Amino acid sequence: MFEKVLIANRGEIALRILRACREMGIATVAVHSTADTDAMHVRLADESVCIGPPPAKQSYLSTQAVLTAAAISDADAIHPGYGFLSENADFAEMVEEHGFSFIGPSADHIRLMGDKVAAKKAAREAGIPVVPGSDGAVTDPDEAMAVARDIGLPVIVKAAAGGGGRGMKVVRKIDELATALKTAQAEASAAFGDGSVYVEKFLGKPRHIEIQIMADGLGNVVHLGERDCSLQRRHQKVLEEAPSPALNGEQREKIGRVTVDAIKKLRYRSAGTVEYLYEDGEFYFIEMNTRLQVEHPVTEGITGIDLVREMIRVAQGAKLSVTQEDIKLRGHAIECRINAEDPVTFMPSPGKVGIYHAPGGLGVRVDSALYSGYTVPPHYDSMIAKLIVHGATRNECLMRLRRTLQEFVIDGITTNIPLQQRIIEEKGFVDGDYDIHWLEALVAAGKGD
Amino acid sequence: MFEKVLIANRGEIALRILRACREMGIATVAVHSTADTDAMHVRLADESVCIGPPPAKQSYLSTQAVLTAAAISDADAIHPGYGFLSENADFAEMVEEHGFSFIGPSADHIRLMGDKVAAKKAAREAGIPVVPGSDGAVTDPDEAMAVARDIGLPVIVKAAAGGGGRGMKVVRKIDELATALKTAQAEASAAFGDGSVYVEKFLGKPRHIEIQIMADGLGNVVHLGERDCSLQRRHQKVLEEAPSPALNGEQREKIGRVTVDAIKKLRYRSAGTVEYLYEDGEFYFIEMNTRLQVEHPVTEGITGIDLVREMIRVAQGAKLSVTQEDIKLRGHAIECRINAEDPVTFMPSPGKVGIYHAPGGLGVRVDSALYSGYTVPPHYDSMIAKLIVHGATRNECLMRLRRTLQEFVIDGITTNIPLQQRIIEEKGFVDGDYDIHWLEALVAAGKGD
Amino acid sequence: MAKSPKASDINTDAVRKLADLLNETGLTEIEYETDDWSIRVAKGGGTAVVQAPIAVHAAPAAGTPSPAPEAIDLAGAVTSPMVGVVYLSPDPDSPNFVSEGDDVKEGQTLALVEAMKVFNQINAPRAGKVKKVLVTSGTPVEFGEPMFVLE
Amino acid sequence: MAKSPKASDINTDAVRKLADLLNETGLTEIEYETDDWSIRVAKGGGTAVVQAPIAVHAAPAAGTPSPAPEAIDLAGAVTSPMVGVVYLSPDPDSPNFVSEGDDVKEGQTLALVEAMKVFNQINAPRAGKVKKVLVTSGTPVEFGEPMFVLE
Repeated sequence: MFEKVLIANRGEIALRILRACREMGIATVAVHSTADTDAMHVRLADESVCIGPPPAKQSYLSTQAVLTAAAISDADAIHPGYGFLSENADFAEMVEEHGFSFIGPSADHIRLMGDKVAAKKAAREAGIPVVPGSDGAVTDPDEAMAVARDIGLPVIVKAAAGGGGRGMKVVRKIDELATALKTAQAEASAAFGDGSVYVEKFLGKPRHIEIQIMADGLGNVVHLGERDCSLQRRHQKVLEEAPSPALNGEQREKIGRVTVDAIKKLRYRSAGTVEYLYEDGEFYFIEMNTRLQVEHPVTEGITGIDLVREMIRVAQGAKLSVTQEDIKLRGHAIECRINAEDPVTFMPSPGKVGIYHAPGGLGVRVDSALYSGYTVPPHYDSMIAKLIVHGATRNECLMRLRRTLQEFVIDGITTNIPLQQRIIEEKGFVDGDYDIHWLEALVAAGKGD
Repeated sequence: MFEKVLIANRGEIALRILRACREMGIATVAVHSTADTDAMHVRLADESVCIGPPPAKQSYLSTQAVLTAAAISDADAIHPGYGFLSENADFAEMVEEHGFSFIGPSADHIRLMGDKVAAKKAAREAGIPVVPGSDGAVTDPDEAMAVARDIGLPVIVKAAAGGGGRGMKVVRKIDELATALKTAQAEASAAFGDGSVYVEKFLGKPRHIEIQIMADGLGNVVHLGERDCSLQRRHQKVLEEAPSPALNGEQREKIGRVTVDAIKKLRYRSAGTVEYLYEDGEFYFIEMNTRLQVEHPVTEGITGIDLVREMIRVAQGAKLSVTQEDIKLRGHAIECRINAEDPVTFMPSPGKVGIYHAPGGLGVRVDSALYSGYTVPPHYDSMIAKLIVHGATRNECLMRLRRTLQEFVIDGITTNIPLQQRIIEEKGFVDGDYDIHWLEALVAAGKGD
Repeated sequence: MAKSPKASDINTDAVRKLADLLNETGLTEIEYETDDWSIRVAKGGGTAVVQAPIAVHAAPAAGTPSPAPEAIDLAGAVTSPMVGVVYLSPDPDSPNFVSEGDDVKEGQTLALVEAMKVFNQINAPRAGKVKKVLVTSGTPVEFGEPMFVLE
Repeated sequence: MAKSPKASDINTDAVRKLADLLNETGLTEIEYETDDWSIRVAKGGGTAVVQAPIAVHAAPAAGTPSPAPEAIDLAGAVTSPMVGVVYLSPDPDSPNFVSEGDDVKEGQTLALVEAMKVFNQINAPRAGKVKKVLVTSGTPVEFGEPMFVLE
């Protein structure tokens, strides 16, 4: 049993992990930059260590500082949260080498899933449906042409090492392919220092649906249903819900089973998420996130299972506390990410919070490290709170979301609450009829573009 | 369908009802005294009406003021909450006479259950187990003597119209009975203007276990499991949990079925609670509360059913939204009542709240009308918040309760949070081994009595 | 040359009067300046904490008309002793009990407030001139709502 | 011409009177001005909201010793550039790099901070006398933690 866990993160997720530890009787060590001396996770932790100046690179991203903090505080294990060092395979390896437990998957699994080409290959071999495309990196235009003819247009050219839209080109006409390939290679090389690109089928109106899995590395793997995270802006999720309005029980059961079988083959341990694009009844593997997700509370809402607790348990070598049969989905849950940003221009709005008052009552969960009088530092992510509501039905959930967004008070800074309120009044959202482009279109329309 | 509901209450329960209405798309009218002009329920309501000065008798207890407010605001229905007018049969009758719907049971059922002797008789006839005792009021010492001999000592003499411990006498020796009868009659007469008393079996170490029922008046009745409310001080509940640590599934099923059958016979409508004393495997009827209870969120926690929503639905003439088969108890829930009072001396502590910060995260619900800078008026009940936590097991729930009580910040006034923290660390409570005298003994021991 | 302040120079009544006004009007600050002197009173510094945390609209009183734009001194106004509907005349065909500018005697009926079919007389608490009638016949009034200003 | 203030110039009675008024009226601020003078008194403005809402203990830094009871001016102290373990001598058998009272040259080694088995030299940023050594050899230091005061 771990007696002390170091939390290598900040903000709401540091608090989330701290709460799970406290509820398991485990002492906590908060690490923080000088910008976060007054942060909630620091104030509430049993111990805290200042590990560097405000820039994340010199504090929350410094493997040396985090490991030294673990050593001097005599921690047993490190939970990386999401972002920062959470998907850094070298870090996970160093944690174990220094005699601490890493509360997450093995370094090998992180490394495998961090390489898009290798990840896709591993997923396909494990039985996960993938987007048809080139078998690995493509350099030669003729090879790309052959692939495109095989799978049919439109296709997309993507950087193997990439993310965030850089090194991505959609090709709708065959004679544009050679140029697109060249451009993507150049962009990928500039952005990631690696010019490898691949070609695959382009999906026009897909949804983003992801399967939450939990594995103990002892052969037990369960899935906890899906989350629909199609509402994105610039590849950032804004609102997530479970179950997806697009799936029926049979589809859910099938993709869950396929995913679980694959994860078993991969001998994965800890929480993980397999992200899919979903179009016309078919799932296509995007990537696997080898960490806790921001939107994990949505799954906790419909399953009643504490995912962070399970992560800590299996990192200690324990078996999963639940079997697939134990997991019963109940009702509907939606998470709204509350960001310190303008709801129209999306300009970040750090600064001092006046009154902070979270909504309460039945079916409401708020994960936030804000408090009245807290100053949101400008150095980090703009997400300042997550509002998660649960209801017996999707409609009840939507009505509750409307009610709680009205009640939420965050004075002094600008937040995207008005955007969230706008989203939930839109017919497309109310009807569950949206894809990954829906929100971008709504935002563009709102600006009069 | 109701379009507008007037909420004839204040504080957290007014807010609770307001939230349910808002989630059903129903407009709300808050009524308030001049002491509550800045209250949360007033600020959040669609409309508000000031109905009188601070004393409850001239505002929240004034049937005339409340009904006039309903008339001028054109409300369709009135929800009385708990306390104040909620168990006033005449009020319920007047509400209906004036053409509004009363969100609660019929005036006849309120009247029946408000008379202890009549209630016990009705309960027994409907098949509910009662404490053996006199068949109605006793005036003659010889009759009392015969009853005591029949059921065995110790017995208790109680006022028929009473409550709150007045007009109550425990008799352990037969020759003390005549004096006790006389004293109880005198006390009852002085306190309630009615000297009727009755004699019944005295239970030494009972638990207080109550069954939540919900009925639509159309023949459908369900029970939603029990709540263990044994932790009381001066007949005020302090902490409630569900399920009770004392019951097994078979006992739960049995008392639930007995209660449901009785409620069906009584043709009751709306939410109701049948309170029992439980000792040595047997249940004994105490009384039936014909209203929403303070501790209803505990039941909502383990069933996922919104009781206020159901109350509103059935008041509109709708059928229950669930059958007994739909109701599955899940996990464990505990409610702590947070009072503005000294945790040792129990002196009330109204006044201005500085920072108010409610705990967040998984499995946590807070029902409170507090906000940073709010002034708790001295005229009303000292309960200012309810903290309700849910966990997969009782142990997880206890750990979460410990964590959330630590996180709860209510600056500026004194609260009983330290008492709640003390309770949950006590072996007797952790083991679930307590009766209705346990808390009084703990408090007495804490004072060095 | 500048003089030092003396305690006796301070007009406590003026400060108290402004403080009362502050409370009555719900303001957080009043600055009052003449040629010769200036007084500023404030309350609830930081202001944030004294406001209720309301993300949505403030709730309007049911049926109550918006406050008049003109500033009226409501201290000492005749207020409604109950929630109800106010009537300014004994019946629709009769003239009003009083009109603005009328002189009234102590105890003279100013209006009726109906609650639950019972009509309650509102009488003048003292003699004076009716400076302002603040309510409209047949509309709802809340408890404590100002109805008449007497001079 | 402006004079410097003298304590006797201050009319404490006037201030007290305004302070009493502040309490009596529940205001948080009074500003009183005449031709000759002006006094402003205020109380507890908004300070509540700047406190972090902490119901439990403030977290102590891991392994950091409690602050010394004596007041030391830490402005300009030599601080640790990283989290780690501080050593005041090159090895346990050697004398300390420096002791209190020593004169040091710019760039002279004061201590080592070990992080991840790497020993980092902490050098004097400027010449001066070592007024105070704030850390104990072999104990943890946080980023930014003061270690030496140079005079």
